[in-house]
Amino acid sequence: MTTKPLLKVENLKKYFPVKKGLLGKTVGYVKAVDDVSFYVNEGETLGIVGESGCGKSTTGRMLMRLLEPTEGKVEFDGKDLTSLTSEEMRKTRRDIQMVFQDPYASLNPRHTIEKILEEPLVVHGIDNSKERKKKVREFLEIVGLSAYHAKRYPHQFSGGQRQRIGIARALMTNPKLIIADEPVSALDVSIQSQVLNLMQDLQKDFNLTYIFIAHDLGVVRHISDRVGVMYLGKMVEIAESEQLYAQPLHPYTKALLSAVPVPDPNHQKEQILLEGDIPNPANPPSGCTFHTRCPAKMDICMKAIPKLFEQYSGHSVACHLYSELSGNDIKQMEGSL
Amino acid sequence: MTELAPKIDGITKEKVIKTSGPWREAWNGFRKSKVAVVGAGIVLFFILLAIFGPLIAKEGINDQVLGDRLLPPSAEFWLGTDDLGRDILSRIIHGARISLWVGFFSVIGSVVVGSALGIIAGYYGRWVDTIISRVFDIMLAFPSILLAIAIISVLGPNLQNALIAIAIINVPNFGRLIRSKVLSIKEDEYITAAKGIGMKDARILISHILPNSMAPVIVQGTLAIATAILEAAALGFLGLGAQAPMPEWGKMLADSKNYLQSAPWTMIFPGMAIMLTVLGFNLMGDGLRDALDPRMKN
Amino acid sequence: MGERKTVLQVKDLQTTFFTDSGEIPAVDHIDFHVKEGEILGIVGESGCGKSVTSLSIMGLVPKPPGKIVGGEILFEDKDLLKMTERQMRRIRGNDIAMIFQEPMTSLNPLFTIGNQMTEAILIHEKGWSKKKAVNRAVELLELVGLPRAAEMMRDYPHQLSGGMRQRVMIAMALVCDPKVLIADEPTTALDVTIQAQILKLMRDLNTRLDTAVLLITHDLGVVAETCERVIVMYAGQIIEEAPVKKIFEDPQHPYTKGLIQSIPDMRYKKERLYSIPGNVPKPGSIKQGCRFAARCEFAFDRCQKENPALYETSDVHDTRCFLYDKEGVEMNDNKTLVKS
Amino acid sequence: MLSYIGKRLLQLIPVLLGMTFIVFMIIRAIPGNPAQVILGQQATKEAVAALTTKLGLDNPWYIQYFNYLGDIFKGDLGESMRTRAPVVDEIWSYLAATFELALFAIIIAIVIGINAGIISAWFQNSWFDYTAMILALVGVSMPIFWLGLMGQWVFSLELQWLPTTGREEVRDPVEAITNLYVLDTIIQGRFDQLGVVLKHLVLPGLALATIPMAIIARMTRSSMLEVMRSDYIRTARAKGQKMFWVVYKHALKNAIIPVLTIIGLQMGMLLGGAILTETIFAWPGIGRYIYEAIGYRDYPVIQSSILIVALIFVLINLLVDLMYSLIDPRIKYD
Amino acid sequence: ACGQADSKKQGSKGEEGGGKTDVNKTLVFGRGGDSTSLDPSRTTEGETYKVTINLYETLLNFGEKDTTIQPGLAQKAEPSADGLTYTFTLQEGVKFHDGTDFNADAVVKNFERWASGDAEKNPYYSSMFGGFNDDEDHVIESVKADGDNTVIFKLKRPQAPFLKNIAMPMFAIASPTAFEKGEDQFERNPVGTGPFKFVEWKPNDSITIEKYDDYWQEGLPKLDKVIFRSIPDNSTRLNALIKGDIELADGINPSDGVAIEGNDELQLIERPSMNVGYLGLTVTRPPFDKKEVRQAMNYAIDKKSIIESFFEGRANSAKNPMPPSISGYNDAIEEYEYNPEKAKELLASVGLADGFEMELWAMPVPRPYMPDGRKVAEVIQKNLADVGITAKIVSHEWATYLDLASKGDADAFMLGWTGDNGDADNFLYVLLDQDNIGSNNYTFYKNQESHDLLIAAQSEIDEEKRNELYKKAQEIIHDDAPWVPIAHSTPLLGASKNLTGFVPHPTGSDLLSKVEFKE
Ligand SMILES: Nc1ncnc2c1ncn2[C@@H]1O[C@H](COP(=O)(O)OP(=O)(O)OP(=O)(O)O)[C@@H](O)[C@H]1O
Ligand SMILES: Nc1ncnc2c1ncn2[C@@H]1O[C@H](COP(=O)(O)OP(=O)(O)OP(=O)(O)O)[C@@H](O)[C@H]1O
Ligand SMILES: [Mg+2]
Ligand SMILES: [Mg+2]
Repeated sequence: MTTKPLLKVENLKKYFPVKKGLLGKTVGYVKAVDDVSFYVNEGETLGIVGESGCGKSTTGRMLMRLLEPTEGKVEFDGKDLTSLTSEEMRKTRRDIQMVFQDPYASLNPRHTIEKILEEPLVVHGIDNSKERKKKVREFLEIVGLSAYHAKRYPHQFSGGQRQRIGIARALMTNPKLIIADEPVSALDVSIQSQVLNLMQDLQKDFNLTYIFIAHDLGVVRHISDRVGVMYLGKMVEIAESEQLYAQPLHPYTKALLSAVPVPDPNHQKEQILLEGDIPNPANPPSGCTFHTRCPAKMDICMKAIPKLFEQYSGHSVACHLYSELSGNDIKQMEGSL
Repeated sequence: MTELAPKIDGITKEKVIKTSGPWREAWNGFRKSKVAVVGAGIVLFFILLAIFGPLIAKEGINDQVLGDRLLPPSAEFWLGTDDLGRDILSRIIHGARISLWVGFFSVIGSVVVGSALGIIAGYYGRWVDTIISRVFDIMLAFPSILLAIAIISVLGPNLQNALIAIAIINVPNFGRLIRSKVLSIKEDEYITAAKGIGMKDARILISHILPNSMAPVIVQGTLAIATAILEAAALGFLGLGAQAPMPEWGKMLADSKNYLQSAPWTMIFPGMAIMLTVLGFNLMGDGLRDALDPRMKN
Repeated sequence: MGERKTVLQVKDLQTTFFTDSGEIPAVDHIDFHVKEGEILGIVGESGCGKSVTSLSIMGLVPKPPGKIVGGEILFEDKDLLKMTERQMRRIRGNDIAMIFQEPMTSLNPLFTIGNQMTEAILIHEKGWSKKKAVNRAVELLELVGLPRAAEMMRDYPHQLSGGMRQRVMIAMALVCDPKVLIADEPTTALDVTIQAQILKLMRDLNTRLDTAVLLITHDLGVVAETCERVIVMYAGQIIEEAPVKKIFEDPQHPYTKGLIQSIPDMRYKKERLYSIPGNVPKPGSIKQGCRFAARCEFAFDRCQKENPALYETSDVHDTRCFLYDKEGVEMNDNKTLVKS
Repeated sequence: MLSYIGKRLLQLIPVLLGMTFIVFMIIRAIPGNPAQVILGQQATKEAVAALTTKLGLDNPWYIQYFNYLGDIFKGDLGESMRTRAPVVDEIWSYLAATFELALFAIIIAIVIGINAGIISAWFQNSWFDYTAMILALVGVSMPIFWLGLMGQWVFSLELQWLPTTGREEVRDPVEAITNLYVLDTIIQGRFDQLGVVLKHLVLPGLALATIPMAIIARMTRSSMLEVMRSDYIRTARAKGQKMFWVVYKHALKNAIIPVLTIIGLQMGMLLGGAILTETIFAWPGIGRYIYEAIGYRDYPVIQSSILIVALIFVLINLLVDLMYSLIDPRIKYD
Repeated sequence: ACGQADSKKQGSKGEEGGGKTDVNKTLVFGRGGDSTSLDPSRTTEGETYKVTINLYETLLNFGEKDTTIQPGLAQKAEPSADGLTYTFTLQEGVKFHDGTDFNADAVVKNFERWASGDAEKNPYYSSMFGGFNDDEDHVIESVKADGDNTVIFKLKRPQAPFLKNIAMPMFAIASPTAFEKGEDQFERNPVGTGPFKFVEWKPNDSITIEKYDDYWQEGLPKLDKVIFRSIPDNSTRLNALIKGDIELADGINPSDGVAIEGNDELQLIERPSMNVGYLGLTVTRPPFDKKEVRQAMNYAIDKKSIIESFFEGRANSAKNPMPPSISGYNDAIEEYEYNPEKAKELLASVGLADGFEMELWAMPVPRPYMPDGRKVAEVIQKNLADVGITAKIVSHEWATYLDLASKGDADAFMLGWTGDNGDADNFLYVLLDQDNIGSNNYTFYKNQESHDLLIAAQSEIDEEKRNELYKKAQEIIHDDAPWVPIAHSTPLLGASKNLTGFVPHPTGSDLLSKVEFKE
């Protein structure tokens, strides 16, 4: 595995205007993504977790400029994507592909699988018709379907099969980066594991880089090399996955991990129950957005927005508990949480 | 790489289902609905009547035998004769052609124009949308029959102009329908997916948005044919549609309303013909809606 | 645990949907029981008939196309299936209450929380004054841990978050101290941190009120943390039943085994996940043999031809698999088996 | 809320302006000189020429248009070229007549249509459902002028139950106060007359009600079916609520919104489009008034009345939109 | 089956009155349209006069059933020998409905009002009297009062139909106090001297008038109240009559005549004909520029079956442009008979043996002279086809129809005319003289000879000589055949059986003062 960053995101923001009144004046913003920075190395998988509405999908879409970022920079393979013209961006999409959460909604119900899979090739002018058809069949086999499936329509497949088609479509143009937005959330457990295995196999075979968005912490852990945790539009913690799960720093991460039900009746855990609900992103709390639910809230949390900074090598966190403290202090504090 | 497939699962073993597209499914659904089949049957009957009827019907539907005026239904004249001594049955048969013609073509006109405007408005949005939508609003705020009357007054009363007027007044209905459909499809994930693979707008429009917005248009179109036939009849009744001696049903009603007392059959049968045809299209439209509307499926 | 009374017993229940594309036996000869104060979990993948089972108990199967074609549902020894709609109404919400998967859509958006709560109370408490009902409603909302309950009575559902709505649903279900509470995937639509809150609430209520809970879920983690006993369903049938520890320590049915193994565990990293091949079948799509045979790595000839019965492998453990058919004869089913 | 209404009213301005322009252009494109029409067949050339000048019809169209617009902004709807009566004076009685009829029709349509729709949805696939829906389909398939004539034939002539035409017993006329005769007779306590007025409303009212009734019934049914499948209905039933209340309380309130839209549109339609019914039943309404004005090329009447009808149409639809927010707390206009 | 006689509002009255002893004193008269105005001088439209003739009176009246001149508000009118001065002696003791006196002064004020008007205000005045005050062609030089009861008219030149004009209902004398209050309010609050006075007008619905108690003619009117109802559709109006909702209906379809005759409760009333329905041939449009073609059209059309079918026989076949009831009618003229062979011959003689194609314009609206234009057009179309002419039926909306036809856009068009004052001039000159091309001469027919005759007739006061001139003109017109005269119809009315004293007037404006209901 190389360590060269394939994708670098700096201070990415997306504010959706909230319009009101007589002339549709903008009276505020939903800060769906607020100042997020991270990078993805070539060949690795970056997992992004967080509860619903925290801005995971918005981040994913901005990377491909399916949504225009309000601010920030996305550097892919040395190119600044945010400065490309829309035509140049369109061409670049050959190298970045996406897999969606709802495999059914993301397939045009009136097109055959063949047409759906062929489309990326046609759009980018790759191969002639005959070769394209051949390639479609080849990729169907690769994702575990059969060539004879080519003539069928999406509704004739099961959820897992549809997701395979979605994955095959993303692979068609031989991309470098695949952004998978909750690709297994809609699937049953037994099917979920099939798709996860497939994705891992493909990563090896095609030397793919993944950004894997999910809310299931188990899944993320399983597939990711590094994991970022988002809360209300912000990245609150990011680290190597082993590190993050073994030693979470941010109180939110800790609570999140403790909330996940473990399929083992003998497993004993101390549960940190968070109180209350996720605040409305249109009206986020001041300072640290987590302070309303944080069990370790301090005065400063209500005033200052904590910066994401590297606590250990490769382990960054945005929390006032850590900014001025050393690694040892943290160990001590753990008990109090 | 090739050995991946067997490694994953045994899906390949599964039996081959007969390929069937969404249209075919819709057709199957349609066939299953009794109502729709009855409707389609009625429509088909009138279509056949329009095509072959004139071959069967008595010749010379315009031949006046003033001696045979206003005869009640009899063995010779099954549905009686009108005030010019013409066989009502034959005229109704010939009239099917006119009503269907007006119905089909006015709707095709509205669909083509309405869809074009609706798609442009829905896809490009902004000021184009504002202008087109406002024009639709204006047209919809008119009492439509009055608008049709005004248009015919400008163009002159005849069948063709009635057809044009009906087509015009129905444009905003289709325009709005398509616009809203486009707006919702635009947000569908497969459109995002298409953008994600780098597809151009024009292609997205043609290959994704257009076909997917057609189902409601077909349903609405079928129902609009029904309405158009009624509108044509109303215009014919006002003397603003088909002209003599065309056996247009609405005109036949207008011609015979003076005889409601003395010869009710002149009024009853053309009215029934209109009702049946329109009913046929309505039934069929209903059936199509059920067959094409995904919400009706599980 | 001591001897507890069985409050609800389902015997040989069959619920079938008669659709245009054929009959779907969504619930296919199901037997189980729930005891007083117990939390019974039903797990299974999507479409296996969990919801239909619960709706059958409530008498709310949408008909047409659905119909309960056979079996008995005994509540305190009375067969619910023989009751009139009128009698059934008295049971619903009173003795057996239910909460649903989607807290977002399960409350009527056009009525206030207060209105819906008091309605639920007044349906069963005929003589009560409006005021008394309101007080009771506030009390219940407080019971499920909702702050500022009195004000919330005036709120509409859309003004509440998902977690709060689910609490309201639970409060509404508790209106008449039901003997059985059916919770159909009550947390699936919620975030993990909220799910943890709700599950804790359910456990607390169960201990405090001694209500039997039928918890339906597809998340084995939830089962492990919440239930005492588990039923695993597959394609309309129960394929395994055991106390929760047994299921995780000693899963017997190949499907249950596979399922447990295919879950990525948060505690450690598995190199590669186990995966059950193939797809979840729709009920009714497999006419012959074991429903799981096509995906089963242990399947043998007999599995293709006969549908196994539920074999009792221990006092508390049943499995629908020929691997546990020790004598080669079926034990629970009355049908005679064809020799293999 | 108020600002929403303000916004909607502001949005009306371009629509109504566009409307005036379109009406203006269309009617001027209709061949035929109003002066000639007004003076009639017997008039001399000179008289026609003089009248043309008098009416300002020899000005360029844009001057005429701006004059017209100017008048409208001054609140002057002009006067009829034919009767010389100011349109404002005349139009009220026509509007009231039509409004009364339309309201009567829509009330029948709502009461019968909604209930038929509800019962059909409740007992889906029952014989009631089938009968009601077939009837509804037949209802929308009938030319209403035909239905009206048939109704007149059967109920007035053959059975002698109902009067043939008009709004009142002319021998004992209603003293018009509001011009809504039902209201007027009640105000005056003339309940004998009220009965007569209602009798006059029945036939044209039913003829007009048929189509909206059918449409409302169908809409209610499909909307109800959708609502009945929803989770909160299941919740209501799970509480042990009686089916009647589940349907009429929980389901109806949710199902009514799309039906309201339809009612608004139909009401608008009835206000302007009932020309044939008004003619057949000699109802002195606005549809016939405009239709006749088109015949006479009575420009000011056509322009102003269509403008007013359109205004009412959009206002009704605004009202419907506002009613949504009364019914549905999730809809907030601000 | 009709209402109870009770003119005062009290108690309840359904439409099925008990009416044992009371005789109905209220007449409901159903008609096709509403009046445009209740000031007869401001309009040219018949529906207005139907009402105003009962509200106002003219100086002279037409006869009960014809257009002979009878005394009215003037006991007599004496012309001078040169026909330039007329002296009118007025009735005494007449009062307007507002209580003011009718006298010479009032007459003068009325004429002043009209003469100082303009084409918009008083359209008919200028057509009948040649213009307004300042116009050169204005016939009336002055109108002066001579004492209370005498009015003297001075003319610029003799006008033969002068007295007939004076008798037209549009020149009815109104109360000066009323119209001086303002023209616009007067139109809706008419005040005359007539047998009835105005009560209420509900636009497009009904106009109610009631008995004027101080009416100067003893014993009249007999009814207490008359209500004119507009019921636009002919068949519904008949329905209303049959149902008893109205007691008198005009505009009865000829086809319904039999039904009324067969109904025990109803009577059918025929209005004497003073009209002509015709097919005009635009002489400027080939091939109708050829006399032979026009004559051939006359031979080709089977008037008899048209009349039988669409007038139900209630019309006379027309051979002249004016009805026989009008003096000056030339009965000697020999009608073109129905003779398709002859028509073909004539066509062949001008090289049209194979026929030709033409547009046949059909009237879109029913008129008294042509109850169903489109139907008649269909028959004509068929007749023409029999002689090889292919006619396409064209219809326009009425206003457009008149407009386009007057511009000469039609090959052949159906039209008709109802006389205003029963004078030959009102037919021949108005409809077929070159002076009226562009207005009522829609055929663009032009013949110097007939023009000279018609102009001469206008100022000829001697009735005999005048009639001679008109008879000659009719001969010329017959030969030139710019029209196919079709019929002089007798418009039909229906009434309940017990209605008496109703005498339909050929002009279409019926005085109702003698109408009453028998027990
Ligand atoms: N087009 C939009 N306009 C306004 N707000 C939006 C829009 N799209 C997303 N948002 C808001 O931005 C926030 C982040 O949304 P996003 O879809 O990125 O969340 P997510 O983390 O993907 O959630 P989920 O797990 O539910 O998919 C949400 O509060 C959402 O309401
Ligand atoms: N209204 C219906 N019409 C037809 N078939 C139905 C209907 N409702 C349920 N079914 C069928 O019954 C089967 C069982 O459905 P059920 O809702 O009980 O599944 P479930 O186990 O609750 O799944 P999920 O986890 O998705 O909620 C499904 O396969 C479905 O095909
Ligand atoms: Mg998302
Ligand atoms: Mg379920």
